[in-house]
Amino acid sequence: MDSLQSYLFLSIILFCFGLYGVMTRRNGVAILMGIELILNSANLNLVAFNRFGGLSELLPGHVFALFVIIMAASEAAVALAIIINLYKTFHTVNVDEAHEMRG
Amino acid sequence: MGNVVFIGVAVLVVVSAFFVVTARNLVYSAVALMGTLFGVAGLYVFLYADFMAAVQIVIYVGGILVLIIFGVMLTNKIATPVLIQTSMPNRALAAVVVFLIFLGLTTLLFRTPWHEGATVAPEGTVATIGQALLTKYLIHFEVAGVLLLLALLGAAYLSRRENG
Amino acid sequence: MDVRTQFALIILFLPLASCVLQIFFGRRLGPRGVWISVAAEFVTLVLAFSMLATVVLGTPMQHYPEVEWFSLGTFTLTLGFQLDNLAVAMLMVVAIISSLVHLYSVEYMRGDVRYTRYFGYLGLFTFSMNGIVLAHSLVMMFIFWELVGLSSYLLIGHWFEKDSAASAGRKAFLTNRVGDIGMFIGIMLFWAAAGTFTFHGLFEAVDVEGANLFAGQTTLLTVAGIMVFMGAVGKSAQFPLHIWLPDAMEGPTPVSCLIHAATMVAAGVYMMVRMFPILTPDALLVVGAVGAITAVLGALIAITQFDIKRVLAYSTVSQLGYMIMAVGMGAQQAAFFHLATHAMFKGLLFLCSGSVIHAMHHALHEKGDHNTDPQDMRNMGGLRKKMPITYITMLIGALAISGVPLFSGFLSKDAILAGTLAFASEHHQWWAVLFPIAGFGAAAVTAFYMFRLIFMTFHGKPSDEKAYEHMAETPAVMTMPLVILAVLCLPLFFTLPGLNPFQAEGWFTNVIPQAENLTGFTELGAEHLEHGFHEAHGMAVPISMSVAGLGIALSIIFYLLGWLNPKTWAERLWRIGLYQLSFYKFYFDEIYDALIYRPFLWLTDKVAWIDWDLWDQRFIDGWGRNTVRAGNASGWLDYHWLDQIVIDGFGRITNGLGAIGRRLQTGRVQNYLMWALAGAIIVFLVAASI
Amino acid sequence: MSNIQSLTYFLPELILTSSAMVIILTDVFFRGRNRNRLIWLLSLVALGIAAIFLLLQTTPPDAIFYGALAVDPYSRFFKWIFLLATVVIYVVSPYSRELDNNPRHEYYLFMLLVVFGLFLMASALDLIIVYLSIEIVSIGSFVLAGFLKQERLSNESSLKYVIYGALSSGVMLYGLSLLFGIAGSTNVFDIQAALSGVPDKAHLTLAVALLLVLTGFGYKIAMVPFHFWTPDVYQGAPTTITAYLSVAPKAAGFALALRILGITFGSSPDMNLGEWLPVEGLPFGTLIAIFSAATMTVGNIIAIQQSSVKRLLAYSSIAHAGYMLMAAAILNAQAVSAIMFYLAVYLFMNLGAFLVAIFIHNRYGYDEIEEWKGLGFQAPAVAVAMGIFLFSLTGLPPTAGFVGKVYLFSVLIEAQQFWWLAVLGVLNSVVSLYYYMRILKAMFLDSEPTGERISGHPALSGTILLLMIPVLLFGVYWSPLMNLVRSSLEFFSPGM
Amino acid sequence: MDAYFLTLLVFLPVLGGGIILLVPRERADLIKWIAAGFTGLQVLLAFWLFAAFDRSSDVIQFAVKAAWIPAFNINYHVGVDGLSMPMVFLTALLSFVSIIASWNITKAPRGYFSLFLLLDAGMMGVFVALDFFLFYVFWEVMLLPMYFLIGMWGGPQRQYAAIKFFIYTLFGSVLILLSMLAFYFYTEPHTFSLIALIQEAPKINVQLWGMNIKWLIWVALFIGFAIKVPIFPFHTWLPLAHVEAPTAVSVILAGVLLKMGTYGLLRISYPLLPDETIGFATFLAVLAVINIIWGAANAIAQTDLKRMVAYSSISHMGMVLLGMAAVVSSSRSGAQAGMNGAVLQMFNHGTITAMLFLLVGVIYDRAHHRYIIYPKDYEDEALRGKPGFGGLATNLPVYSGFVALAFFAGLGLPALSAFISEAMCFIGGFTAFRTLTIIGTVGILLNATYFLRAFQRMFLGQPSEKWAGLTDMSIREIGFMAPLAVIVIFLGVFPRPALDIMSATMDRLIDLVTLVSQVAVQ
Repeated sequence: MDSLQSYLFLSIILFCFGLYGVMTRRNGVAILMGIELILNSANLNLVAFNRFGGLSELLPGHVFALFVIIMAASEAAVALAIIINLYKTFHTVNVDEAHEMRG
Repeated sequence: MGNVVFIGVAVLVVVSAFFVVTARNLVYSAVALMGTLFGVAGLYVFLYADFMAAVQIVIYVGGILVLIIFGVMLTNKIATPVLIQTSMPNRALAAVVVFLIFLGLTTLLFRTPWHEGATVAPEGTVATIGQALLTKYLIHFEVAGVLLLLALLGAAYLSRRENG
Repeated sequence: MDVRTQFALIILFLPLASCVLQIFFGRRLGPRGVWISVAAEFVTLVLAFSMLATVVLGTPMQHYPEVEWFSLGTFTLTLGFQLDNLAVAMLMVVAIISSLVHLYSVEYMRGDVRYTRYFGYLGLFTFSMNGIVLAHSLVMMFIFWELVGLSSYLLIGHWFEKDSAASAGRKAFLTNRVGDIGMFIGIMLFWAAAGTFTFHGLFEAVDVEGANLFAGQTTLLTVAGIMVFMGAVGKSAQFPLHIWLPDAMEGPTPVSCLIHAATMVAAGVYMMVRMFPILTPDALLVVGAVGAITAVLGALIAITQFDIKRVLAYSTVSQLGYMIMAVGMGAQQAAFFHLATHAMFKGLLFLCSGSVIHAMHHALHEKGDHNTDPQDMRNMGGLRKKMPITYITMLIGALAISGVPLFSGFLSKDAILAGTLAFASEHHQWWAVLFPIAGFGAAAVTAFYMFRLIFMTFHGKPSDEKAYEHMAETPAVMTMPLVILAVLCLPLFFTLPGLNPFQAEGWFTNVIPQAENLTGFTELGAEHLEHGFHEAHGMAVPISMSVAGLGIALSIIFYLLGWLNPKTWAERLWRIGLYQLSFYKFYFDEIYDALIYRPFLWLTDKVAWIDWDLWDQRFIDGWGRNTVRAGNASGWLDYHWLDQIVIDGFGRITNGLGAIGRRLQTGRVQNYLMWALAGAIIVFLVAASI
Repeated sequence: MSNIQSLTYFLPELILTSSAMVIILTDVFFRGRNRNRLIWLLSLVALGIAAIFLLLQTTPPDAIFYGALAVDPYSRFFKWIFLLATVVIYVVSPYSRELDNNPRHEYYLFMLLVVFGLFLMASALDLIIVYLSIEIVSIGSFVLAGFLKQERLSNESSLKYVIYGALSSGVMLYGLSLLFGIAGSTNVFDIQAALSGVPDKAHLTLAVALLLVLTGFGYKIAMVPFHFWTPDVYQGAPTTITAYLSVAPKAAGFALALRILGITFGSSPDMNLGEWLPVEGLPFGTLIAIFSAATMTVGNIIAIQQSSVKRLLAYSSIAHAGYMLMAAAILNAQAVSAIMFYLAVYLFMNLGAFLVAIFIHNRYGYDEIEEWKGLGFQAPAVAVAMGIFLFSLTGLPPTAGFVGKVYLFSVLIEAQQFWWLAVLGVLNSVVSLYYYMRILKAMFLDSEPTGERISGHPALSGTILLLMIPVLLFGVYWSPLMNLVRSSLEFFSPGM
Repeated sequence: MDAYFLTLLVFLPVLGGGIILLVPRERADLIKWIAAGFTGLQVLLAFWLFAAFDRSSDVIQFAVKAAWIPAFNINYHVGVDGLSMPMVFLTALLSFVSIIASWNITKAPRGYFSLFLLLDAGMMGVFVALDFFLFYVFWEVMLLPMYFLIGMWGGPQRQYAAIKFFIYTLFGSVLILLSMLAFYFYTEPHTFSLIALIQEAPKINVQLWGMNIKWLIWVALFIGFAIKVPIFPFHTWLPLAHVEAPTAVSVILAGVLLKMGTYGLLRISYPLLPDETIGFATFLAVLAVINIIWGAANAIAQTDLKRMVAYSSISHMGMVLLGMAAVVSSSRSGAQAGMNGAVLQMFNHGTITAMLFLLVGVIYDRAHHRYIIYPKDYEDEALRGKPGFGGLATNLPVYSGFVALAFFAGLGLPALSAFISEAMCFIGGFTAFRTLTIIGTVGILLNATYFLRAFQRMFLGQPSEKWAGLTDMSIREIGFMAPLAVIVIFLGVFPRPALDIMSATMDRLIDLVTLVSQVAVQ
């Protein structure tokens, strides 16, 4: 079980759940959760490749994943701030209700 | 034994991820997300990435997840279940698209002869990462710092109530 | 420069100078200024006469000066004169009629609002007509051909305030253009084959003795000849383009005399005579047939007309038909002879009718009657007492046109009829007989309607006594030309030095010898033809005399003696449908209107509608209304498709796609994500499948 | 090159970051009334100093920080574009009335940090840097788009932007991780080296990874079908930011995509007269050509339907990305230089058009085309300038846009490939004329001349007129610019 | 002087336009005088050029060549030969006439006159450019002022007309652009020089979609030029644009702009792509005949005088095309007649149609309408279907005289300029395409039909009291009409000066097309 394929497969499942979540959730925060799933799936990939690819020296996969987590944190902060702003002006966090601009 | 644990963790990840994107209540989603994040941390352990596992728990579970739950709190009343799903046709369409992607990626996964090298020795990764961050990845580190700064200032600006 | 060239140049440009003078300075010169134009015409008359005199005195004119107009390397156009006997004789005809009409008009047009301009136009006409006569090439002839069309247009429309006059001018111009197009095509055909436009160039090219450029191309030559003949069909008012000439009578009567009786309409005949050497027998047959039909047709219509000028107009059509038929029969000499005599007597007839109309007009004006038509013969009657000179001269004209011996018309008509008989005797097909039948038949009818005209106008009782009292003979300026022309209707002037009134031989035939211009195309040799004519002449004289007598006799029975009532006969004929045919001119105008003019205008309207409205209306008024329209226009799908779908459609499709694109832009970010992913998959699959 | 050595090559970027710190400190400690002004001035000075250091940087192509960043004429060219765009936006921002209700000093700060991100994008050689730099620019843009906190549209705009951006970068990240997995490294040159040894069976995976990466890049340059965010975000964001977003990040996206994809999937690492290497199952050039066709067509035909100037210009900017992608379908020196040339020209003309929009917005507060009526008579100079920008965007001589388009078309024609794309480009140019002319029509044709005059702040109108100069100048004499582009066509490659 | 002559000719109006922009807009008179002065000077220069032109030579004269963008091998290369000389003269003359005819412009005169001068420069540039790139730039430069001149100073539908004109022509010109680039890249060395391309372009051998790309280039160029001419079915922009444009702009549109299409074909398609030109000649002739008939048939149905004149242009330009198609004639003199006739017809149509539009403008200025017959959907129901005028010849003799002159010139009356050129076009066409030309000659009749119908309806008949108060043409109006009338009559009687100028060049062009392709066949 402990093979590259199994990790990658798990990652794919996470990725797909993430995509599904982003596309189907109305709530901004829930969408954010979907995005976190996608980021996690990518991270899982990176770390798995790092292990099975024999890239021992400087662990680029780990480092990459680390930066992704940092980025995720930043993005989450900004996204939440924006969602809260949305709540202030639109009185909702359902993103599909913010569709004044279209066409 | 290892396999059993691995399967357990994998199931945890998959099931909780499923709940994250399907739960009707946002709070359940948040809780399920926590499960997923813990599961992924567990997988990191299997991948000999002890540092990453730690970071996962500390930053993700401790930071981002809390942030998200704050977001939930600030914008919802916990008691009332909120409709957070979009309409059925939309979900069906999304499911089709995602399923296609899933099929495609899975097919590729099993077709591709992945580059398999020697398995990394199971020694601690903390030191290596630390070293890497101060040498080869120094600039990345600095850039990440700027990114954090920007995010911090930006989030602060956006959520701040202007006086006047 | 050769003196002959100088003379020709003066003859050509003096009228133009008078035209320019009258158009631009006419108002300043005042009505007296028109005498300058008259004087100019008489100068050309003198010059023409002097040239003719040299020819008659034995020096054949064969002078072909030319200058290069422009050259593009191998394509060169020259301008020049074809100064030969034919041209000189024609110049003389034009000069006589033109100068007399100028003179006549001084009185006839007096008091007209555009008095001086009228003389300007007359000058322009004379210039153009002389140009046709002198032209050494088809192109040059075509240029002046069009210019006479212009002056004809201007003169017919002289009283353009009258709608009928304006329309008649337009009709004349456009109908002529139909023929001109044919002529132009013919010119191009000749040029394409022979590489030259000049007459003698063409003659050389066709001549059997020289290098025969048309060897083996007689069909081409036939077609080219017929095409050029189309110009004559238009200009000489031949069937089926004769419709414009009667309408052209809307112009002042002197104009009708000059242009639409004596000279311009004869230009077609002149051209056919010029072209005769290069016309193939097949082409000549077509020419002859057209001429014969026209001769009969015109004569038949003339019987029932009441407008004095219209009778003369149809008579002109008929007589021109004679001439054209003569050309077709190979009797080109006779054709030209008839042209000359016809110019005199028809000119005379028109001027006489003008005199009558002038008097009628005057009388009605005195009476204060503005409703009665001064040209309707039913309003006349018994004028011979009031207008003796007019009466006598007109009678002479009528006798001449009827082909009564001792008048010029007899000789020329006789020559033509002899030609048809000769033709019939040489060609043994059954239809060859039709030509003499047509000729003699038309001659009888001509005599009939001419005397009908004389009797209705000058004999019987005046229809309006009050007006009759005001009638008076016209002034001398007008009667003088009548007298001159009447004198010129005597055969003597054409047969000198021969004095036999039954013998056409004389200076005129010497000037225009039959044989000279023959080339190898006529199947019969020149001498053979000459001989044929002689043979036929003997037979033609008695027949033509008897048919003329028959016509006159019938006329006397109907109109002078009243033994038979014309009205009853008209009703009888009406019942069997023959009278209408004649009275309504065989419905040519109506048929053209219904079959050509209206459909064509309808078509242009549709074309314009397709071109514009279909597109525009649709654009503005939207889909609904135009779906209906498009349904109506299903016959026009082709263009509809073009403009609507391809050109406008591009815009509409773009807009439509844009609208679809806009609809995708729902404003909901998750839709965007879905589209993006789906789009990426599609693009990937497309790219991968290429 | 080691980290310490690298610093000397990193001075412009260092200036930007350190001045950001200075600004934060100023912000904290200086509370005077002129705070906005002061920070504005500081930022401009910082940009100026960065520009001076950039000017002094004349070293041959090199890679710094252990090969993470390239310092070469190519990146410098783009850095100049970013600086120029930023300076223009800085100059006019104080006069944009939209921003009046919000503290401008933070706006300047965010922009400064975004410029830093753009600089990194132009020189990134490492996948992690690629990712991080894109994220810096993105997050900065999210914040800037939502800068008008009280405005619903601004909020909506930043919300859509953040969700779209986050997902795109997530998908791109997934692609990058696959690429990393196949090649085993994050450095593009290592990847390029590794890819040549990749077994055939992995090619399809490679193609998919490429497509996923393209999602991220495509989102940055607003390539169809990853363009959906563009109109909404452009419309809702403050106009200054819209102008900025339509120019600088797009240019950075092109710079990044050309370099990264050119190195990894092109035939020669220094990108000199290369071509797209065939990846089995995915002809890369064709893929780009299809994207290009879709991008310009969609951008143009939807633009026709717009009534808002900002939205119209948003769609037009999509179409322009499509034109540039047309050349990108052929990856050779000609193509890259054509794109660079076009980006430089596009900077002037598009910024110019947006500045006129700001000019109008200041006056009327909204941006419907209807409201531009009569501008031709009320502010003739600005209107004429707008006309020139629009003609340039359409690609009519004698404007720089024409020359730019000629270069783009000439790439296809010289390569004798993708004729259908050239023809489609022609049709699109014609379509684009229609909607650009609508603006022109509103300005000049839809009203009678009036005596009334309106005027903006001299700095604003002055900048507009200044931008007109290069648009016209490069239309008749573009040799200098082309020479600059040609000399900038020098890439770092490890083989050197 | 000689060296900078053409440059002066092209950029003088630009200078004038610049000066006008500096004049305060209240000084409308000064603006007009400046514009008139500069265009007048241009006319004098054109006269001088005409005099100094060496008629016997078939080479480019007054050529100036300077490097412009050396990297792309783009040169500022101008010069005139027998093909461009008449066009240059026509442009100068009509520009001047149009400026005088625009004297009554009151709306934003500064913009109007400066745009007009820019337009003038653009047109002049097109006719003297010998570098394809330069040609293209001028070609497009001319679009912008035209758009504004129609769109701002035009009739009620001016905006629609302007945008339609613009989009149509832009579509065409972008195709020209692609062709230009193809020429550039597929010749070695890369060049835009129209002189060098005469040698180089026929050597192009690039295959695309199974054929030599030169065929596609020819088609692309053809569409580009055909839109300008305009050739059926690309003509629908023309009636609208001509009708909506102000008088002076209609004059320029019909007088000069249409000629650019045929000029382009003769200057670029013919010498550069001789084989293809020969291959497409029949196609060209077919379109020519369609143009002649279609334009005339449409003109007959028009109720608006200006539209009628506009459609007549389509018909007349068809004759130009027919003459041009005659280049393939097996008879040398036929080819000469056709080609010279075509260019002469370009010039003659320019002057005649200018007269026609100016005359339409004269009546429109007075009566504020120009219906021959009020249209069926006219706002005043009582007037629908009634003649718009009637009997004007009585009230306005001078005006009627000029109209008659122009109409008769338009219908190809001999002794007026169009006759000889039309005849040459037909004669030339006839040697190459017999049946087609015969069909085309119907156009002669149709042209006469609509002109005479219009003349009768407007000028003949009883004078209408409604229009009794109209004044005849003023001195200014006679002033701008008279030179054109003189030219029309002069060239009708004595076409030689014009033909002398062009014949050598046309000879060379015929050689280029026919001889080169013979070589290729061998």
